[in-house]
Amino acid sequence: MRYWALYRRELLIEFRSGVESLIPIIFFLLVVGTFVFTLRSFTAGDNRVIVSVIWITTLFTSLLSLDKLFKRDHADGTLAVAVLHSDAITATVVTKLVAHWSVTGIPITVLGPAVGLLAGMHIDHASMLGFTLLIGTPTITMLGALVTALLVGLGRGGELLTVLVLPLYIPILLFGISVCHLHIDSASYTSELFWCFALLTGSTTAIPLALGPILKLSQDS
Amino acid sequence: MRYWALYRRELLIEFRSGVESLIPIIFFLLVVGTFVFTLRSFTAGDNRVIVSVIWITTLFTSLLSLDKLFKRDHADGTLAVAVLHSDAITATVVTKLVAHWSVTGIPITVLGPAVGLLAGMHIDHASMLGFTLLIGTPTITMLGALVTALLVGLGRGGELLTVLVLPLYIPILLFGISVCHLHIDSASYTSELFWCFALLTGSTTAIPLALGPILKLSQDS
Amino acid sequence: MSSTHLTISDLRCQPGSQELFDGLSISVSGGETIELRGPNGCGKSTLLRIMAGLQQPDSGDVTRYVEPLGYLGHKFGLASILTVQENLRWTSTLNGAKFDTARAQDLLETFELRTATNKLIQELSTGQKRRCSFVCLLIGEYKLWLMDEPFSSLDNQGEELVRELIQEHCGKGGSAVIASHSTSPLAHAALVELGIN
Amino acid sequence: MSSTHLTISDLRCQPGSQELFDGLSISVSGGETIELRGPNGCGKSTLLRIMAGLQQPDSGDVTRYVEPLGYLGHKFGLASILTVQENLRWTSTLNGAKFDTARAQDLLETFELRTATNKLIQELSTGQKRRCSFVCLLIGEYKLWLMDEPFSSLDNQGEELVRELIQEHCGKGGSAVIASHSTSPLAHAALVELGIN
Amino acid sequence: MNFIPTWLRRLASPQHFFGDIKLWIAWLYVLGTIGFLVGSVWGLAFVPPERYQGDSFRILFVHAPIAHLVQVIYISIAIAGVVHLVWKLKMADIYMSAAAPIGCWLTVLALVSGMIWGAPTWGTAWVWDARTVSTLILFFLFFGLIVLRRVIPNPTRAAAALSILAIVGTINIFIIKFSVVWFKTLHQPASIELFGDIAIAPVFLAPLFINIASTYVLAAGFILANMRYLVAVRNVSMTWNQEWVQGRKQ
Ligand code: HEM
Ligand SMILES: Nc1ncnc2c1ncn2[C@@H]1O[C@H](COP(=O)(O)OP(=O)(O)OP(=O)(O)O)[C@@H](O)[C@H]1O
Ligand SMILES: Nc1ncnc2c1ncn2[C@@H]1O[C@H](COP(=O)(O)OP(=O)(O)OP(=O)(O)O)[C@@H](O)[C@H]1O
Ligand SMILES: [Mg+2]
Ligand SMILES: [Mg+2]
Repeated sequence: MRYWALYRRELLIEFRSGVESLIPIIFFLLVVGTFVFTLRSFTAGDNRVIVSVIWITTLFTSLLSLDKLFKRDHADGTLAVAVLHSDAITATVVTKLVAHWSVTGIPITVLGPAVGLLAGMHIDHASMLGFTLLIGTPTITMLGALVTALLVGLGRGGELLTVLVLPLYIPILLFGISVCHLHIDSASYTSELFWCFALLTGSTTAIPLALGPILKLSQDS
Repeated sequence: MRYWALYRRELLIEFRSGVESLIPIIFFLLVVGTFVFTLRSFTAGDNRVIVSVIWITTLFTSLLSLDKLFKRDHADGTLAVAVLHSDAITATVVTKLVAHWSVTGIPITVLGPAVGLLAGMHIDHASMLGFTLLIGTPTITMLGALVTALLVGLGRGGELLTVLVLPLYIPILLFGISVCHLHIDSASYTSELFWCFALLTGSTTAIPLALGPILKLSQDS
Repeated sequence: MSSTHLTISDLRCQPGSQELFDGLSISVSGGETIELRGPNGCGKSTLLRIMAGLQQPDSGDVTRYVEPLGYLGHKFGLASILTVQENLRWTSTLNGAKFDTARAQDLLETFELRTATNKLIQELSTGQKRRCSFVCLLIGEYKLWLMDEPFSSLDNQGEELVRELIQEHCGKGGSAVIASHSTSPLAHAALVELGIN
Repeated sequence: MSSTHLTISDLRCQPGSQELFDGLSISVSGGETIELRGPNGCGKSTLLRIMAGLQQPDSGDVTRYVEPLGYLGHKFGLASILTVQENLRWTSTLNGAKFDTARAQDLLETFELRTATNKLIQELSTGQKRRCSFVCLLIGEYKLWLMDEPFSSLDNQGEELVRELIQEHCGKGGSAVIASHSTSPLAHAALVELGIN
Repeated sequence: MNFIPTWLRRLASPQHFFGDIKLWIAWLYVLGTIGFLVGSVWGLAFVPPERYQGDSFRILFVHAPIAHLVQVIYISIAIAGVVHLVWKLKMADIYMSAAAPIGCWLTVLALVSGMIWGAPTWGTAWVWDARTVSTLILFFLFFGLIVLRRVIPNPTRAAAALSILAIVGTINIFIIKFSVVWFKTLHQPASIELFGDIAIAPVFLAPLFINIASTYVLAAGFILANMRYLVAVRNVSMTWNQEWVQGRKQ
């Protein structure tokens, strides 16, 4: 019940002003578009490039929207209130993460393969791309949220966030892309997929619990 | 005198905590690195891809740091004070833009060709890349600042900024990249270079004057 | 039955080069009102944040016997793009309580915010935001209130109202620690004078 | 020689559904102190922002005869990662004046900020920030002061000081428009009562 | 914690640390410098040229020890992070802050030496493989630690943030290193392993080991000196270091 109510609040904030909720999606399409357009003469027909581009863009889309994950709440003081309710803080954090994933991760998981198909990918390869994005995007959200929480209230922009978090994103990026590439090359990708799952499990179990204490600490000027 | 004093203030804010001034540079390297790394198997030896990647990353670096161009000043109320000094507002804005360009544009203009050389570009082609970045980065700063000013105080992140400004960036991106590509292909690039200059001249003359009134308007809740 | 709500013992805090507290001990019990007084920069807000657990002291123990605390700082703790009603609802969710619409309406009436129920917080005036944060505090049913300059930007009628509420709250076994520059101290309040060392 | 500093004529303003002013006319001349009073949400801050030109009314004319204006809002107008001194220096740069170190030191002394001269703004307490914003106002040598609740978060000694400064400023031909909830009105001030229509 | 010897426990107190450690630093500097000189002169002048690479391989004696050391430094920072989170030990925090910049500079050195070596042997200064990329990532992680320390004004908060970033980063480095198995690399795999064959001719081995040992010693010296400085600066209000800090500022 409490989880549901908190989740509704996050979505309410997200959707308060209509079109805005589309921004991450438009951003995603725009960036993928720019890439595919600028690289078009080199990539003709190579689906592996499309996969790489979509994965990288997913990272950046997530990064840009993560930047504001706790920022607004910190600015208006609601984060401090949430932190003081120590029995509800995990619920608050989890709902925030799920909400963030719902408005960026899910659309990208759907749009990524769609763009791939449009660019001429085989339906099999596109579904695999969608599948890796489905396991990859929660991991991306978790890692990003962790670093964002460390930076709450410092008044820094997305640049610092990127510099700190991109190194942490490298493994999931590598494994995600490898799975797709190996699949396209009809090679075995079990161990890479295993690592994707390992990263997913690790991050989704540990990080939500760690975020509460970290956010409390971050209140300290 | 006043210009110099205002410029010093901006740099002071920029450099207050030492290493921070390196963040855009590290960001640039990190993103170029991620791209080249993920796309490495397709781009081997093709300098034209490196050029495209460096240009696109330049856009992003600029975008992310533009996001905070007026944000901090708005949050602490100094922007309102600046806006009320209507005879000094143009000076304030110009120094802000120049300072922004000094800490992002100049380093990128130097680093871009350096990265190109490392990746195996010919020195001639790398210098041309540097030259186009030199004319391109001020244009990027100007256009970005214009949109940032329109968004002041809306509490939006870099995402909305990107969505609005990326379409405006397309011309300079295209011309900049074309000049380099044509140069690499030993073809004539005069008309593209002309357009780069035209964009530079247009944006640097019109936008600084427009920014003052726009910022004043943006104060309205 | 005045139980202890919070104790601080032997607190030392030195942000920057200048020492704020050294060996400060305070205990807050149910029914007590404590008013922190002192010149600008003497450490009132810092002490309140330490009490709430939003800031760590350099040494000393803070023990909270009631949880959660109601903390009212310089920021209002209201989501600015949600309406007044939605913010109230959120507070009761955090407390795991069911949202009592009738009580909320009553409280909004008391604070003359009835017409603002469905306005966004960002459309309210400063004083109205502060009023709304009091309504949240009351809805949250916290035992211990920590308030940083609660009267600022309230009009006289609002200030009077808040004074009465604090008195009532402490009369019913609650407690409050209040930092204030107001010229007239709160009724029944124990004054704690902080000074610059 | 009391010149006119600002006139407002026939102002109408309706943010949202509720009308704040309708046909309000005010004129501020040199030497005048105007105190805006009224309950929370009656439009004091809005009026001050309109006077400053930070907000556009729905209709009506605002004419400013002196420029720039000194405006003190809820935000302090101080760059939080610069020091007190650097902020003061910036204010005088904006005014095209040379930075007068001795005068700045004097003013900081008056406001008991001498020890904070080289502290970052973000390390100051709320009251100290407000004090610093007054120093900026004085360094700026503005003719017309627009102040939104200038006494909030100041201690009693600070409030007294500011009252004297306002009186002195208006005595020397300056003018001030002040929104305040303070129980004791300013000396020589013309009270303008705003109400909720 | 009775199992900790007294002399070590003494070091946990800032004042004693400040006093006692001075002599250590001097010794580490002397030992490290002598060792490094011996190892390098031996490696550069007295070892025969390598069969395939000729003389260019001699940079091995700088490159390999440093590339190895930086990883050890990073892991030690992460361990200090765990220690700090669990036991709230102030010294662990100081260690993290002191070691990060040293690690960062040494990583730059490892990268540059590798690139200098790569130019003649690989024909290019840079390749993208797991080994080089993980070193590059290591650089970014060190840089991240330094920046994080700088942007967070509050020391308690900064220390916790540093610990967390360091710990998460280690997992990363491990993953990237293990992925060596799957990605084709130009860079050679580890040729010295603790329990396994040694694929380096013994003539190269002696100077290499001397250099590895002395880089450890030197780095320990740098880090301790940095720690000593931080201990002094963080306790400015104390009496025992006033003079020293004042002297440093001039
Ligand atoms: C920028 C490029 C390079 C980077 C980032 C790099 C990085 C590394 C790293 C991380 C190690 C592992 C140290 C350890 O764990 O013990 C290492 C060792 C080593 N590198 Fe490089 N390296 C680079 C270029 C080169 C080149 C061009 C060569 C020679 C062709 C080379 C030869 C070696 C050797 C012989 C070792 C010792 C192997 C061992 O004993 O484990 N490296 N390097
Ligand atoms: N964007 C908006 N939409 C709807 N109503 C608004 C908007 N902005 C302001 N208002 C309303 O205008 C009124 C005046 O606000 P203002 O901040 O000027 O009041 P005030 O007199 O300064 O009050 P206080 O004493 O609380 O500071 C408030 O009732 C507020 O709800
Ligand atoms: N990070 C910091 N570095 C240095 N000094 C600090 C820091 N944070 C706070 N201070 C100092 O601590 C003191 C106490 O600040 P605090 O906000 O608690 O004061 P206060 O009693 O609430 O004052 P006010 O009445 O103005 O609100 C101030 O003198 C301030 O300068
Ligand atoms: Mg305070
Ligand atoms: Mg107001």
